[in-house]
Amino acid sequence: MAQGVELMVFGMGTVVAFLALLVVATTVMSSLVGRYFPEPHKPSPSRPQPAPGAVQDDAELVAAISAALHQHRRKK
Amino acid sequence: MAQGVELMVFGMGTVVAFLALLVVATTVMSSLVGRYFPEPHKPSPSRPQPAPGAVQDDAELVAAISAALHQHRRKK
Amino acid sequence: MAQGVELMVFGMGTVVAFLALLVVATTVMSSLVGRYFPEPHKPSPSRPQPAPGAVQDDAELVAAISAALHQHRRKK
Amino acid sequence: MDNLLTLWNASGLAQIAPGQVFMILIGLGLLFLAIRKGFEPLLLVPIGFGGILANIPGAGLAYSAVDNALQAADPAQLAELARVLGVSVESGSKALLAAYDASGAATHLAIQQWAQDAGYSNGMLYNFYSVAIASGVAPLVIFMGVGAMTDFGPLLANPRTLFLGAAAQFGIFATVLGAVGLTSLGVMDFSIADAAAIGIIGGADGPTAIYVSSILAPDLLGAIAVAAYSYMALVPMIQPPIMRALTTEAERKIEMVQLRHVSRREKIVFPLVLLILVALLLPDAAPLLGMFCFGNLMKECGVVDRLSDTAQNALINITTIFLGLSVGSKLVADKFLDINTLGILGLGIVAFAIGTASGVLIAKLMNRFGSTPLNPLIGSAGVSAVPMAARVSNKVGLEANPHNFLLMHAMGPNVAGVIGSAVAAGVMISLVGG
Amino acid sequence: MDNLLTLWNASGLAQIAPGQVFMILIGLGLLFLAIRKGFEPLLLVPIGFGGILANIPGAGLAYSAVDNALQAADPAQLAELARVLGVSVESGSKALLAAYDASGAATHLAIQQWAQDAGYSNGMLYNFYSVAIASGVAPLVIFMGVGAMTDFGPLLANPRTLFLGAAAQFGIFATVLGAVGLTSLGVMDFSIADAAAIGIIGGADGPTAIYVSSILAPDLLGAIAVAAYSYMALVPMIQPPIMRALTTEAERKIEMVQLRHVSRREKIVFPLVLLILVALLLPDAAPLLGMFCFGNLMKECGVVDRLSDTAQNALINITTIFLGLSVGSKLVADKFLDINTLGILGLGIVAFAIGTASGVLIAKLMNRFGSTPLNPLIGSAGVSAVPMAARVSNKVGLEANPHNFLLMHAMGPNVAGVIGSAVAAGVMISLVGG
Amino acid sequence: MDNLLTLWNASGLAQIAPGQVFMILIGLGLLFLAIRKGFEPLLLVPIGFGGILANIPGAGLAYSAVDNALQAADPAQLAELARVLGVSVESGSKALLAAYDASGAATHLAIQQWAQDAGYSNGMLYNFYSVAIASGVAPLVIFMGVGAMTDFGPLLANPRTLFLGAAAQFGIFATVLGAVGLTSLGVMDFSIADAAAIGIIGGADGPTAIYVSSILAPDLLGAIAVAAYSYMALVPMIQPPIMRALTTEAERKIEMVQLRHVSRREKIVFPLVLLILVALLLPDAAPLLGMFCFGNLMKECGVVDRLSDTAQNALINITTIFLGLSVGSKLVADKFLDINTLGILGLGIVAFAIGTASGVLIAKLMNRFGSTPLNPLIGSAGVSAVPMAARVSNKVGLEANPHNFLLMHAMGPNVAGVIGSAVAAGVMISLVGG
Ligand code: NA
Ligand code: NA
Ligand code: NA
Repeated sequence: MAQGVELMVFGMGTVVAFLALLVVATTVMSSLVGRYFPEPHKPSPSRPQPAPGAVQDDAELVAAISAALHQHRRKK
Repeated sequence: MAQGVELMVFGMGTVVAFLALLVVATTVMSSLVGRYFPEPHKPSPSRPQPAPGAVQDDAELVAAISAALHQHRRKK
Repeated sequence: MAQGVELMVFGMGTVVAFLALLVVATTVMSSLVGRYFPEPHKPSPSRPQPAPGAVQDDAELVAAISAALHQHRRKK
Repeated sequence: MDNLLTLWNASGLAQIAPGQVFMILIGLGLLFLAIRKGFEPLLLVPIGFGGILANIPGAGLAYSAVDNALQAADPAQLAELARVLGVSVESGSKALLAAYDASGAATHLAIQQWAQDAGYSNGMLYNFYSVAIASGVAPLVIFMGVGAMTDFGPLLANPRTLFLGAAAQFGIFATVLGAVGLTSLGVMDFSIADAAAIGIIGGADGPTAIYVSSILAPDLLGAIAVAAYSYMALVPMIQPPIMRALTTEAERKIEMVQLRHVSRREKIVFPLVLLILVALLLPDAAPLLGMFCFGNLMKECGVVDRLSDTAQNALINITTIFLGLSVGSKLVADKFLDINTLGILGLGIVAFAIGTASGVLIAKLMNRFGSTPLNPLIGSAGVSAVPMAARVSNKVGLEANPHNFLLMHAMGPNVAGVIGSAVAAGVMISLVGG
Repeated sequence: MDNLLTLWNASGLAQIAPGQVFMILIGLGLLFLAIRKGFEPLLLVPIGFGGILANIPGAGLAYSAVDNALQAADPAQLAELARVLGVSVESGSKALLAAYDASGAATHLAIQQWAQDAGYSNGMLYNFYSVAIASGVAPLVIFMGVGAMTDFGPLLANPRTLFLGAAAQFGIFATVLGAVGLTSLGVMDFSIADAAAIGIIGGADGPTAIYVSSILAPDLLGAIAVAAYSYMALVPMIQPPIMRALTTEAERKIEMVQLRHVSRREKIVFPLVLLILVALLLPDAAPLLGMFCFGNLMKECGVVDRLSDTAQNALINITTIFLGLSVGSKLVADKFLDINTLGILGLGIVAFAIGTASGVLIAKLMNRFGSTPLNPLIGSAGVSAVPMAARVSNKVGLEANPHNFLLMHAMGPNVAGVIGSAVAAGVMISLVGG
Repeated sequence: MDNLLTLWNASGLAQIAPGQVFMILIGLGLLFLAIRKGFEPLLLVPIGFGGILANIPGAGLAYSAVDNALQAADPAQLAELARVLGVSVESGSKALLAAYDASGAATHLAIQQWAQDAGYSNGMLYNFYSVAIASGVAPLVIFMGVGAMTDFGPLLANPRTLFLGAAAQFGIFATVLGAVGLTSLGVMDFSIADAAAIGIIGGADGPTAIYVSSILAPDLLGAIAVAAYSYMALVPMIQPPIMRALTTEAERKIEMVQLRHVSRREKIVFPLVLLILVALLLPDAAPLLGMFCFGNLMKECGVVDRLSDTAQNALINITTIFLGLSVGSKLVADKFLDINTLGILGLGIVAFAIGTASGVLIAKLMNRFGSTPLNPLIGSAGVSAVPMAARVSNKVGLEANPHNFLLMHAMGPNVAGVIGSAVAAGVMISLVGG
């Protein structure tokens, strides 16, 4: 029984402490990102322009497109 | 050789007996379902309306749709 | 050190010899295929007509189409 | 004639036990709930089907080679086994099994070799369980996939809601206490590790519950997983009465300020912040939360979409199939049909109720002392059960105020609850499993 | 200079044996049939390629570490090995291998450790085989995917066609008898377990054949799988002459009444009915038919479409790749090139022919004594080989009566044949494997 | 209070070592390069994340049960271990570990059993590494997928470009010499096997590098993989200066004749020709090139598109996730932070530079003595790094002549480079690994 109470006290304590720390860390992170690394301009939600000079893997792109076309043709 | 004959007799017997039982079971099942649980009305072939009050997993639906849109966008 | 030199000599030698053989084999193969098994006529890039009498797996085709339709319907 | 006898003796009818019939009916019941009522079908269809397979008499699909050997061995073989284990053969096969379980890895290996030499082999579901669950990999892969499907945007817009995700975990620890209490009263018989694993049902998170019980209480895994997924499906029935009882009409009407826009960069950095905190404070939660953060980073970083897509689809689906069948293997009659299973089912629903209540109460407190209005109904979403619990908050809110859409506000505590129960899992493993 | 010698000795040219050249040509032949003639390419491309890889001289891709050690070991190592096995080293490496195979699991482990310490490791294809086939998992996963692609509608509309699926399995048992007979005549040398595994070729169902031979006759697995898939591809050539010979023009013209509509609920309940029957009567068929029913239930229940889609696509494709390469590993020359292989190929085609004939004859009988007209041409579809055999029925029917479309009617016996051969497999394992 | 101490002792803060902090920063740096700079994100995101996970203090995710036991064991346990290993316990845990590594398979098993009985288990990343890399399977599956994405058309149209793929492998062997030289000068401490594995970085092919180091130098695998992928991402920065320095403006302006049409049949036969040559000459390259040819054949034959699609998508993606995390497990501080790592990073970039230069120089030579014009800029593509290096050739060519599109011409040497480095890998394994 004592073990159960201990587990509850320490367990719940750790959960609350951890998430409280996460609140702090998240808040700090958000304000740092907002201040020093603001988004340049509205990016499209899930397909950001690659950073200038960034490498893009054309072969895979080509493979992906051809697979898509292929599948599309099959689906017809 | 005797072993082979035995295997044939018992094996083939079991196969026939099993499938005969399945014929009976299937026929009974179909008539029970047809009598006591008839289809309420013509359902779309593979996307039945969920039973009233049924739980539907929106998050996955949203994930599926967004993945589909995403892929669609990539395919363009 | 001697081991390194040896590895370089034999390794590089094998690579060059192997690829040189591959040049020969490829050239021979291409000319044989071009002479004896020329392409009958321009096939579509990735969906060749099956050879006459060839077996085609309809069940999978049907499965693929129904899966595609299904997915399409889901995506809507 | 011998062959006919062989076939008859090998048939299920000749070997069936009442417990197996009962468990097959339970399996059919789970399938009915999943298919007809829509109870978490992605898990309960494989679990229910696996449960039926596990109880096919004579097939031994859920048993190891050693189990199968013990059940079928002739006296000479059993005597040999008893000699290796150093017990008397008269003590019966239960005692032999207990001696086997208590023996070390070397003895285990020797007896596995003996069973193999005697022609016995592992059942199909036992193999699935070993690969998918005993190794720990399936829950982790599912957690990665869930991470790749999770949007931390609402949480980042309002980080205070993390407290609600913490509060709702009180159900976990209250249940541990309950299980220990029932044991000290002599009603049930749970070790402290069992109690910890049962408590996690209150976390309302299937893979976390399976992961923890695979480590702390493998024998109870079937009941715990079934309870966890069943109650997650029942959230729309369990939560609303509690939510209404603990809030006033005025509180349920509170409208919340619209969430701010969260930038992509914040979303990319958040899983790394969480990972670093885990690394510094609670390494025992690192496997679960690490894979979760990895999945989320793959989704948010935008440069590995092929991997993220696979983690959310092919990989999580494959894993779900085998995870479900493996959980089903634990529904085998002689392990599942036990008074403890009833205790687990009872304690599980208590855990859910307490978690819901704690979330709502802390939300009320935060509303009273915070500067911005907070509708206490979103507190119940802290139990996780993503996204059902958030949708329940929304629905109950709409009843009170038809223009009040709480869904996005409730997603914050909802995903916080996932983190919260993974943290609780780490604490349990650290304190109890060591 | 030493290095040049090392390279030369390690090269294939220095080590190649005529059998390996021959088997590489067989592999190329299988690829030709698969790619150019369209013979079951999904299996025969990986099998053919795996067969070539398995016969690369000196690479040892299809061998275990112990095999590789035995082939390369120096006299001192062999002497050590012979000592562990308790045989004389003079008896040669064949005898050592036989002693190894006959020894128990503990000796196996010891010798695997010896091979590992001596620097040998398992070949790539041997590992694939161990994981995919020796464990039994790949055929089961494929059966699940096939289940998820199968529509039992035509069977449910006309359950009598199950008898045709039973009748066509006569090919299996006749072939078993044939194999036993050839052995008793001294022409071949098959054990009863070998004979049972060979018979299953007549089931016209690849994964069933592989599953059964992996249990009853692993050494013959390569030849059995190649025969099964080749003859399945040859169904359009093998069946029509037999069908025409056994039916009259009038019988071939019989038009059948249109199939009734089958409700979704029947389709959901059917796999469960089948599963329960298997559980009660033939537990040894439970792994195969259990996974088959599970796949079918996932498809029909309509609430786990993501799992069903994955079972029909990513999962079955991944499994097919590794299954095919693993079967190819059994095409290694020193095991495949054997008079028994010719026997298997010959018996396999006999099995197909007898199965076809039995199906047609029983269909004639059912037509004569039944109340509704039944075209005997659909009897041949009972061998399975889904959906090829059903299409052959349709084609032969159209020749006799251009307005007679038998395809849907033939799908009933066709899927019944899958169930029938899985049942036969269970009987074999129960009677012979125990 | 005891619990508080347990929690604190279990926390990362109480156990963290400076090396772990440093490696976590390295992991974050890799993630930054992958996400923000687009450096090979498909590999570097999982590797970087895995590197962070591996260095979580106290979690032991990258360690085996034996490692974890050694780090945590009490004196009595260590004494028992030392007894089994036959060394003195006073010699310290480093010496115990060395004795363990040097012992045979039987001792390994005994000590694993000891660790298991003492309650220790393998870390998550250690398990991933064992399954994905130590077994060799992940690089092979990725090679199959790459084969299924590769178009040999440009190579078949101009087979001479294979010589460029050979020439660029000079970087590999020069680097081996460099590594051996640094060791003989006492600057570094690499065995000949280590040197061979490091050289493969110059092959500019990730899975080949991982495959070779998993066989020849598992301890260096982390550094080699990170170097290989980082430099592959840096190709657009490393190559152009070298290409410009070694060619004249006139050479860079050379226009090449358009490539002939290559028939589908040639493309189908080519992987088989390559496979046969490998079989006859270099069996040690058979696993890598065999799987590569298999993937390519599946793509080109046109009859197994479902398998080819899966090999290019679900299968390669799943494998990439676990390969990346597994490589990350080798970034654990006490193995990665070593002077040798710096040597590997330095030698790797030298290998790239020499490979690029050799390719360009041989291309100049071929242009001078051949009959058709050949722009030397395509020589640099022979290092592989598909398709980045070919695109670099194209870009540098366009600078000199805006109407000169070299991309397709450079794809020939580019894919030849993949073959070339796989051949080099086979030679290394054959000469050094035996
Ligand atoms: Na939770
Ligand atoms: Na069949
Ligand atoms: Na290369």
